[in-house]
Amino acid sequence: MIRVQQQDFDPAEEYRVLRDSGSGTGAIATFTGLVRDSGDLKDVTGLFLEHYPGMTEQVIEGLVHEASQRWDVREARVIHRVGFLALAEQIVFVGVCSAHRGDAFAACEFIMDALKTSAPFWKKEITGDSEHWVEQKAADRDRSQSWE
Amino acid sequence: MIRVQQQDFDPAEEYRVLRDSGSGTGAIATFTGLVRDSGDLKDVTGLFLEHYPGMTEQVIEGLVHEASQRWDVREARVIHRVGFLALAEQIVFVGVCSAHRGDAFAACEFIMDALKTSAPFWKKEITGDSEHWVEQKAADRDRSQSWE
Amino acid sequence: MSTDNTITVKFFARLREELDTATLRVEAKPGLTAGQLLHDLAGRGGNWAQLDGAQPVMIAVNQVMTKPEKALQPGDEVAFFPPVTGG
Amino acid sequence: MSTDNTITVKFFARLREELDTATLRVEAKPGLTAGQLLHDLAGRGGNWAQLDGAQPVMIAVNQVMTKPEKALQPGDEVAFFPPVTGG
Repeated sequence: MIRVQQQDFDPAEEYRVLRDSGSGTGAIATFTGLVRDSGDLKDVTGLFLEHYPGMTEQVIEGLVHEASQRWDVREARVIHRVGFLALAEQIVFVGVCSAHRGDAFAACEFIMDALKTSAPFWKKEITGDSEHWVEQKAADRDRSQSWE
Repeated sequence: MIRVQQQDFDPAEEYRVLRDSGSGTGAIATFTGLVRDSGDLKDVTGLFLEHYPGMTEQVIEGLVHEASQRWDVREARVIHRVGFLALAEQIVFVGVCSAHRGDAFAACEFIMDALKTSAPFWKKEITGDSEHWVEQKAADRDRSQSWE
Repeated sequence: MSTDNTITVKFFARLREELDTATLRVEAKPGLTAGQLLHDLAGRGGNWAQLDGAQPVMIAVNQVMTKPEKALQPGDEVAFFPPVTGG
Repeated sequence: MSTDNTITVKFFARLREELDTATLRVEAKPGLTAGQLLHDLAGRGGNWAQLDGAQPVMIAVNQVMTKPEKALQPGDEVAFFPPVTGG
């Protein structure tokens, strides 16, 4: 399940679906990203998130598919918000359920890392009086390449 | 926050606390373990979980402390249930919030892996007509040692 | 995607803003590659000049990431954008 | 923990069941180590004999994991248990 949407999401609801994915599920790993006040600018009040409709969903589908081939993945749920998001708002959710704990962690982290470097989303940081497109961080590229 | 208890827990409530841990929080990683039907015995109907009161809490405190020294950890919440648990019930929750995604994932996985090999809990698998103490798996020892 | 002899070009994020262009159409000349198209657009000068290597530009053709050598066909959708920063 | 001249010994999980004992008290003899206490208890024979190496036994003294060489003091709480399997 992949969703790109403006509205907020409820991780509790996603967890419930993951938990109901069958009796073989022994492990559920989730990740949620929040808008944080320490980006490239100081005094960030929010973000604007742009995406490439259509391509975004395809790329994430591909990442989930790749994760499912590398690890035991019973179900994966990915939600990414777009548009204006205020400080402390939820941006992204990745949840994976698996038979085993190692697979759940690895698949969840892989999807999240790869999403940051290959899914067509762009963040603009907004402060009281300015805005500024975020540059891709070398650390993110490295984290994603470490999975290859 | 560490709790060892018989009663069930609500990951959504833990998530809310983690999310409210301050404006520097950009990443929340959680793990939940469930009773699964494919342990050492077939047709498992549930588990009995025993622990060493007092020592258990101390060991988990130590793991959270160690994680906090190795990674940025704003808050960590660990809950482990004891007593009889039926198939598909929740056993354990580990949730970590951090400024950064890599730290949240690493600290959450480290606490969970180390808990499995060093916190004094013991699982007995129960089927329709028998019960059987679970043996420690070499894979769990190895996963925990990989953090050293 | 169109079925006539054109290619749809899309820009996103900083490029969309600085070029003041979300979408444009160009003729699908035989042998045109994505990299050549980028070079042609840079030739417009002004803010367009940055397309010629001043900043990294990612390329997708029909919504799949690709290299500049990729040959373009009539009806293709080509997108140019900065390195992604989601998540 | 007691303040008299005894050591409290606890067993958990499979050991607790097979020895049919959750807690017992032993005298705190000078120089007694956790490993020697384990060996002494194994000398009781029957199911107790397994404490002498047939199965791995973990040792905690005053709720901290320790090695068999650990010297015991009056009032200590010693626990013997199988490798842990929680989580």
